[in-house]
Amino acid sequence: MPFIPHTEDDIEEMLAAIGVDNIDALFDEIPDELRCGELDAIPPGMSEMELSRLMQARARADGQPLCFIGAGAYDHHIPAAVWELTTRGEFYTAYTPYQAEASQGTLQLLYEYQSMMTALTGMDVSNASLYDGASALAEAVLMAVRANRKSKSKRVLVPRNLHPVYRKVAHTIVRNQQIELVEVAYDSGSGGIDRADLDRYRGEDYAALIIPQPNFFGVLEAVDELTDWAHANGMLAIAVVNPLAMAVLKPAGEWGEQGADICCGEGQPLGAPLASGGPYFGFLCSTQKLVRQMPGRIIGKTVDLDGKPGYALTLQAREQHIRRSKATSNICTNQGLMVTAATIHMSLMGSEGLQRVAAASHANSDKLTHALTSLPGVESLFDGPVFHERVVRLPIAANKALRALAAHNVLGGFDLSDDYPELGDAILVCATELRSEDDIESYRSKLERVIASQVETPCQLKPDW
Amino acid sequence: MPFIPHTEDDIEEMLAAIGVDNIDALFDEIPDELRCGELDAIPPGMSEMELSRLMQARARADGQPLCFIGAGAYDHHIPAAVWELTTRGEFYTAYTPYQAEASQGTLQLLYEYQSMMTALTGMDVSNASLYDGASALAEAVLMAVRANRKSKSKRVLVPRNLHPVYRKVAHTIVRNQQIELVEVAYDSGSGGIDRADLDRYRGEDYAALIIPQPNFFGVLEAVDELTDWAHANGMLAIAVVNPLAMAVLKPAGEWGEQGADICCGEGQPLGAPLASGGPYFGFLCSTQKLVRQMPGRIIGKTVDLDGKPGYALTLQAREQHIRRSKATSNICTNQGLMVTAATIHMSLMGSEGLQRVAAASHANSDKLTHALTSLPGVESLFDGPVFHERVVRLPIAANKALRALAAHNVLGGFDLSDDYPELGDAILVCATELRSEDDIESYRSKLERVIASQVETPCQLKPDW
Amino acid sequence: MIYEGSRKGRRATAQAPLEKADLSSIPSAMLRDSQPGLPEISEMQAVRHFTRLSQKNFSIDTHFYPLGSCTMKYNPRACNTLASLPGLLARHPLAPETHSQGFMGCLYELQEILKTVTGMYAVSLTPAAGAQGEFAGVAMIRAYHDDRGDTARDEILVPDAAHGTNPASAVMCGYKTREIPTGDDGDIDVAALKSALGPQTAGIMLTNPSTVGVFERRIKEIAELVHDAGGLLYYDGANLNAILGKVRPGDMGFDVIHMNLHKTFSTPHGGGGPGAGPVGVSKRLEPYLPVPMVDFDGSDYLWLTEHERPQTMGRLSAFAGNAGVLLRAYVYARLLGREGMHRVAEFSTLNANYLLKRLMDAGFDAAYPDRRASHEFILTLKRQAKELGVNTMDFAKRLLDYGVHAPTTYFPLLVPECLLVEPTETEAKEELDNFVEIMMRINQEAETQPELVKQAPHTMPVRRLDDVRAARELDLAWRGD
Amino acid sequence: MIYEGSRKGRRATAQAPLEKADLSSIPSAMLRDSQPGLPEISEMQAVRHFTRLSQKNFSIDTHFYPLGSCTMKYNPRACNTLASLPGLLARHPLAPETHSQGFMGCLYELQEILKTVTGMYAVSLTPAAGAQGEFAGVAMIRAYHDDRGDTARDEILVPDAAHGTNPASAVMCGYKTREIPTGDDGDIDVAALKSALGPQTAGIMLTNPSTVGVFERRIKEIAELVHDAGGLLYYDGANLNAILGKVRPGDMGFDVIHMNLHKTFSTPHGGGGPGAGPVGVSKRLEPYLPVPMVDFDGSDYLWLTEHERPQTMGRLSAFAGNAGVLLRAYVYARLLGREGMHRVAEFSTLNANYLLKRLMDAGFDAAYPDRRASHEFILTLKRQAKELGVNTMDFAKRLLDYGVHAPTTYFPLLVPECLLVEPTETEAKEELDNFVEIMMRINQEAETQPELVKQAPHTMPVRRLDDVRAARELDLAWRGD
Ligand SMILES: Cc1ncc(COP(=O)(O)O)c(C=O)c1O
Ligand SMILES: Cc1ncc(COP(=O)(O)O)c(C=O)c1O
Repeated sequence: MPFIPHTEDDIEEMLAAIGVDNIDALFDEIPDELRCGELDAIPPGMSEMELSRLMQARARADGQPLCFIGAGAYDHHIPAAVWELTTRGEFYTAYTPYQAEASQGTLQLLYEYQSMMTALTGMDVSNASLYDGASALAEAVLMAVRANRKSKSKRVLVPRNLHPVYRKVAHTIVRNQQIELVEVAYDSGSGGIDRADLDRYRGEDYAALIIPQPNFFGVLEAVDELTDWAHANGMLAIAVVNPLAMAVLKPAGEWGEQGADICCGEGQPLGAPLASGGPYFGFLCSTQKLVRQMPGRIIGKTVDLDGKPGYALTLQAREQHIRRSKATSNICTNQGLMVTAATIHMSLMGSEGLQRVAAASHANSDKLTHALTSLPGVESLFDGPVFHERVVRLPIAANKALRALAAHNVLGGFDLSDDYPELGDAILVCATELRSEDDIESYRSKLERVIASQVETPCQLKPDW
Repeated sequence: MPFIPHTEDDIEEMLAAIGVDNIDALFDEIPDELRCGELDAIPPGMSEMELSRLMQARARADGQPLCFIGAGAYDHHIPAAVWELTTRGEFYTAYTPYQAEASQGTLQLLYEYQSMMTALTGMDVSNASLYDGASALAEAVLMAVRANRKSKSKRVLVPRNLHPVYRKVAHTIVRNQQIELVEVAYDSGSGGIDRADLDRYRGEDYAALIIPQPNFFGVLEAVDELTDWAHANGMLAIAVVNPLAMAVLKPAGEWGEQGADICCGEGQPLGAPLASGGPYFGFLCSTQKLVRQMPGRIIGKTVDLDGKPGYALTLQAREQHIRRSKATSNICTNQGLMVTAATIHMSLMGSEGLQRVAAASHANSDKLTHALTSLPGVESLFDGPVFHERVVRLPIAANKALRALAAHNVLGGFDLSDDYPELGDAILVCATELRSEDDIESYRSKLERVIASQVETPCQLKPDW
Repeated sequence: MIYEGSRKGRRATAQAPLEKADLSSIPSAMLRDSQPGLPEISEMQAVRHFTRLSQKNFSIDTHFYPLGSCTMKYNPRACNTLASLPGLLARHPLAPETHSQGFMGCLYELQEILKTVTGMYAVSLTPAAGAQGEFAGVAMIRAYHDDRGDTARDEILVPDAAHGTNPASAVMCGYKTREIPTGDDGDIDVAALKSALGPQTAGIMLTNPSTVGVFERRIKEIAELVHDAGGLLYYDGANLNAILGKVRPGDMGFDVIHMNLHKTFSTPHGGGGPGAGPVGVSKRLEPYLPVPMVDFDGSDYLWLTEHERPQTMGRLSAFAGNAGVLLRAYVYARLLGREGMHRVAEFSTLNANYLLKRLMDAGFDAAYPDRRASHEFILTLKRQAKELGVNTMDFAKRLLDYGVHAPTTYFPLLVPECLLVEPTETEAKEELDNFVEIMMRINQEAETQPELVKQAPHTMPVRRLDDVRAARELDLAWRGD
Repeated sequence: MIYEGSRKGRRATAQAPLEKADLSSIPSAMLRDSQPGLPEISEMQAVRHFTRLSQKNFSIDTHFYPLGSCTMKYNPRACNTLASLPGLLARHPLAPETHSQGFMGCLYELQEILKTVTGMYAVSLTPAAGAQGEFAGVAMIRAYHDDRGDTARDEILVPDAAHGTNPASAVMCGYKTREIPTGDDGDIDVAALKSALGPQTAGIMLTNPSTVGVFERRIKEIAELVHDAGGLLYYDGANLNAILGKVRPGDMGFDVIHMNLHKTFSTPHGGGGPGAGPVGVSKRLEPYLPVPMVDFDGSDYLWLTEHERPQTMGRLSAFAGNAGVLLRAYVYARLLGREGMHRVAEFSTLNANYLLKRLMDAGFDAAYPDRRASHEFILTLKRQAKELGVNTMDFAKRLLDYGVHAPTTYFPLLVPECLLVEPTETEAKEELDNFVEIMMRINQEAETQPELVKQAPHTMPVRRLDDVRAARELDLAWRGD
């Protein structure tokens, strides 16, 4: 019996102690007609050995294509130490630190995480994680609506150049509370938020403006002006940032005159493997003023009976297990282990290391853009400055091009034509620090062939292959 | 500077404290003419990220062929827990437990290892490991020569069906002490030790007889009679066993009337990955009587000042750090981490589990033999009972056949023709519990093709491919 | 504190590119003008720091951890290893289906397994934890009513014993909540339920076995009452461990359920997560399941998204939820197989009932002494609190000194001075016997030297912490010494 | 004890085949008639047991570990990870060269790197640890003399400060050993050496810097003397960390050298091993190197065995030595690169000299106060032992209470009450300063409350252990309660 330690003797003694004849008798309060039979549709148990074989085959089946997709999940180097430490049983198999004295390891680590995230984003306070970047944005919206004392509005301005799935998730999560996400257009030249469109909402009652940095196109927003604009119009400024970008870009806490009020995003670039999209973690930081509106766990430093420093869950009165229907959020289990990894990752990277990773990723994406746009008909779309990701337009159908590249084991980017049909055959490409010059050249040359074989005018074919 | 924590400030303060101007001054006792220049032949440092890429490429280059080679290293399932626990920093980065009070983890584990190995082999005592199976045999020979009070001989009988490399290693290690290894023939019918040849040494002065179980051909020896024969002739009996085989076979401590005196072997089947041949570990067990002649570390249970049980290195007077030139061996660093893995492995397997692994490997090798000998011209060579490995003879040149199979990503076995030219085109094959029916069929069908394409008489070709 | 080892200029050099690439294509006004303020330490310092920190935790791998409602059972190491195969870790979430068949096959089979064990019609794996599953479930209830134009239903019923996430999730879906009392026997007060039901009722959220550790015997009747009132039934799957293979929420009449894979399917709790909270639904709610889901057309696995499922309640995360957690659950489910599922419920129930019996024999008071325990049970220490002045928190802290993680304390709130004890099926009898002995010893200490217990713990890295100060003098991030 | 959790019939079921295959093809007389007597425990019990056990160890990852002569420096985690890539772990040692080019390339490059840093002509990687390297080296010296018919040489010289493995290895090669005294300045007594040399001299085994932590300044002269006498020079590479990139054994005149990759190249010590002890030789010893070795013909890597190298001293293990350790060393060497090699010696020497200076300033006695420390140094506590009755062992045990692993004690034997302290280059200045403070505190304790120190340790899982009883009432294996 896998994972069950009971011997025959144990079972007998235990049943005797309870005073029943067999284990089934322990289920005698369940009405007979409800009892289920065998679970025939479930295959019989396997040994770890058999399952290793199966999972290896599954992993092999998916190959390991060369990846130039970013679009919210980025392939960065993760120091070997990160996951060797993170999966230590004491981290891996503990739970939420309800018993603080027996959980100082997790608690101190979370406090250190909060310290690092606030240092990185320039914000005052951080919670101990939310599910992922998209749901963190939804929580940020709810928080802003609760927190904005100046506004009674349940409307929030969301730029169209924010990650399309983030917009969908936020909508899914906030809509039942009658919160409305109102779309702001982007400038077709720069790719940044369209200031003219934004100005349509000047003076109106909105709870918040969401400001992505970079936005989904990789384009950098004029965050200072946008933040000031929000504040000038009685709105809170919600920053949605790539935390790796924060290593080199102006931190959200320093945007404009007063800084962003809330800063959230996807923590994945800080030590989480791509891993099919999760587990990652959402982070959420804010100004000190808003801390009591924060969702999720928060760890505070305090002292013990002897005055010795220690760490504990704090401000629990915000949370569902105390406040129930009046809680700031329903979140309970969060993404603790990913935060553990991120904390170790940031410690190993340090300020300088994280900046180098950001810079290398940025430089590689620049190289990639140059390589791709050297091909006839491939053009870079926006002229605003970018961070480590960029939109390029192809001279052939984007979906066909990507499919053809995938057949050559290159994942060429994210197809924008579904979400942004107005951009034509545009794709979003990214090359992190892990992509070498050879990788980039491999992509370029394969795309060259793909284009050549799909473009109708044969004169564009290069002769040498 | 990888792995060096010194800041510029640190360096300055430290130099000032020492009273020198620069680090180089610390090397001023080294004669100038000896100082070396740049190490230009060594490539510049790489980041972990770059090196990951390099090592992945190296690993990929070797492929992952389907392996039917045993010959002293066996591909068994290793529970995931084994190496996750073994590589915990506290095990991985500690050293020999010289400070017992700060090393009770390692010490208790080694005591548990000794307990398990003696239980498995039926011997009284075990040391805490030697380098590998072959060098353990050499140490066993040295030990036997020292320990055999009845004999002044420096000669030891070694059967030719013992692993050829074990014989070479033992020879290399013992020869300078004028110890002679005298070869005993094997029976060409059964594959076991040739009793008639052995009887040539009856009544002569030899220090020991080495008895492999199973022998290199996988054939099981008549260990009871051989042990008794050794004792009757004033020799010690040195068992060389596969520890996995001990889970199902009669343990060395029970061989014959008195049991083997020394039992050694390769610990690899107990949780060490194939990993190109190492690190593995040698084990060495003996009767209580011989314990003071043992080489290597031994852990004893004792009590502390409060009478609480604890563990410590013991009988250190045998060892080089105390006894120096009079030590039982020069071994210092042993294979501690592999023993850690083996101890966890045996704990997870338990008696029943280890027996199942042995039985499954044996049954698979039987299936493999049947599959292969179903091919025309392929025959099983010896008629003695075997454990999980077997010699088969091919109708074509063994080295060519194996090369052709390897080209199809099957490692078909160990070519015996170098070491045992008298056997013709014989190979030693093994299928552990990890090889599936499909794997075996894959081997069979590939061998079928290889044979067909190399055998000259076309009539042996099967028509259906 | 990690920052205490930080020194300007120190680095784990091997971990970043050896040179700093050019950033000049970004306008300098957009760049930060200070370093980001992460700790500057060597690789060894980091390893040593976090290794030592880890040793300051209780965990399943080191301690008995009978934390009620949380199902702290053994997390097979293979689940981690096999979900972490290099190919699986490297897969980008937006990789095309052609490069995802292995991964999607695991998800699809997991969906099927979960359907079978819960008796639900369809399953979506995407919620990231139980509470997100609850949100998704209640949102589906809402979508269902809305689609029928039945928009006056604005209330979700929750038992007073319910977990805090239940009312909080209902509120996130725009509902009001109303509490239903628990009867003295631990079952829901059906009379109260009846009087609470009405045209305003959108649904009810239940766990069964409930958070008081007993099986709700009148569940069929309750289901009928709620359905008759036009409401739907939500099943909080936190306690699924108790009934795996014995009785199925679908058969009890539930319309929607979430599972906590980090509980029942033994994915690690990770010091607070990640979890996974798949939702299963009856046929009428099937169109509303959150996307993405995985389908199988007989030869290939396919993603189902908004395109194929226009009525979906939507998406809950940027990609497909906590994929790595789902893979771990899949491995676990395959290791157990169909027989293993039954055994989970059998032995977790055996352990709970045995432990309860032994504790009652030892003089402790069960909250529901006449009921069978499910996989967990409640003790009430109100006698000890009253007579000896030693309360549940004191017992909990003293348990730590004896090397046992405390059971859940003060939840559910309706039982005074309660300890919710869930031993799980993976603990051996000796461990349970040891727990009984420790509890007896603490009880004795409470009688003879109450201060010892009230001052506990004494052997942890810190003594009892000042929670009030933590909340009053907020120190939430290191700001230099 | 693991057996205490053992119960008949308990199992970690997932870990073995689900059924027991037939063994009837083996005659029953050859089968065992009892179970092998391994512990019968659940998977969780095993995980919990060994996790807890691990926590009872000091290690580099948890503690400062200045164990002299052992080079306990940081073991980069990447070395383990990259040497454990699935493809590398799965490779059978007898896989053909066609399926081994990746692996063999690593070994070949490691050979080249080691040649460069040692200045030797050729390197074989196969010895499993330092002592096996010593054996191989001395056996090559013997083979050399034998091949020249110079068979009267039956003596190996070793300094009195030499590590125990040196004389033990010489004896394993059939030599007698003769000790050479160390002078008061820490260098070898060259006069004594001269008078010991003669036609019976096969060679001398030295470390440089020596085990007393100083650089042997007259090494060139010594080399000439030994060579002139017809002997060869063996270099014990245990202290190579001190001179990496600064001075090379080959340039000093050594004929043969072993390296301890688990020291200088930072492969883990693993609680006692495995190590790796490659040997390097001058040109005249090249034919005798142990096999297998790796060669490169410009396009492929090839194994060199007895066939290609008929004069080889032979094989030392069944396959190619501790391959996985070699891979770790290779990764480490590539991470460091050529600049990193220099820095190892520089910073390990800086740390040692700084620590020595600070300890001397604090009043401790250096064994060789007038010498530069190499990467390690010796304190002698004979004053404390005489005046306070608190000896080196007491200091060592008390250090454990302060969270520092003790330095090497009572080695080398010639310095009374000695502590051999090797901080290594990976420790930060703070850690060294902390050590000084602790040593001062212990010294103070020794003066004011000597019993506290003599009874130490007080905070470990056990107090001081009864070694005499351990040796007298031998209990070497569990035999049931
Ligand atoms: C009864 C009950 N319901 C719901 C939840 C919430 O689940 P999660 O923590 O996964 O969000 C929990 C978790 O503790 C629980 O015990
Ligand atoms: C000076 C010296 N020589 C030789 C050795 C032996 O090396 P190993 O333990 O690797 O066999 C050691 C190891 O402790 C040593 O310190």
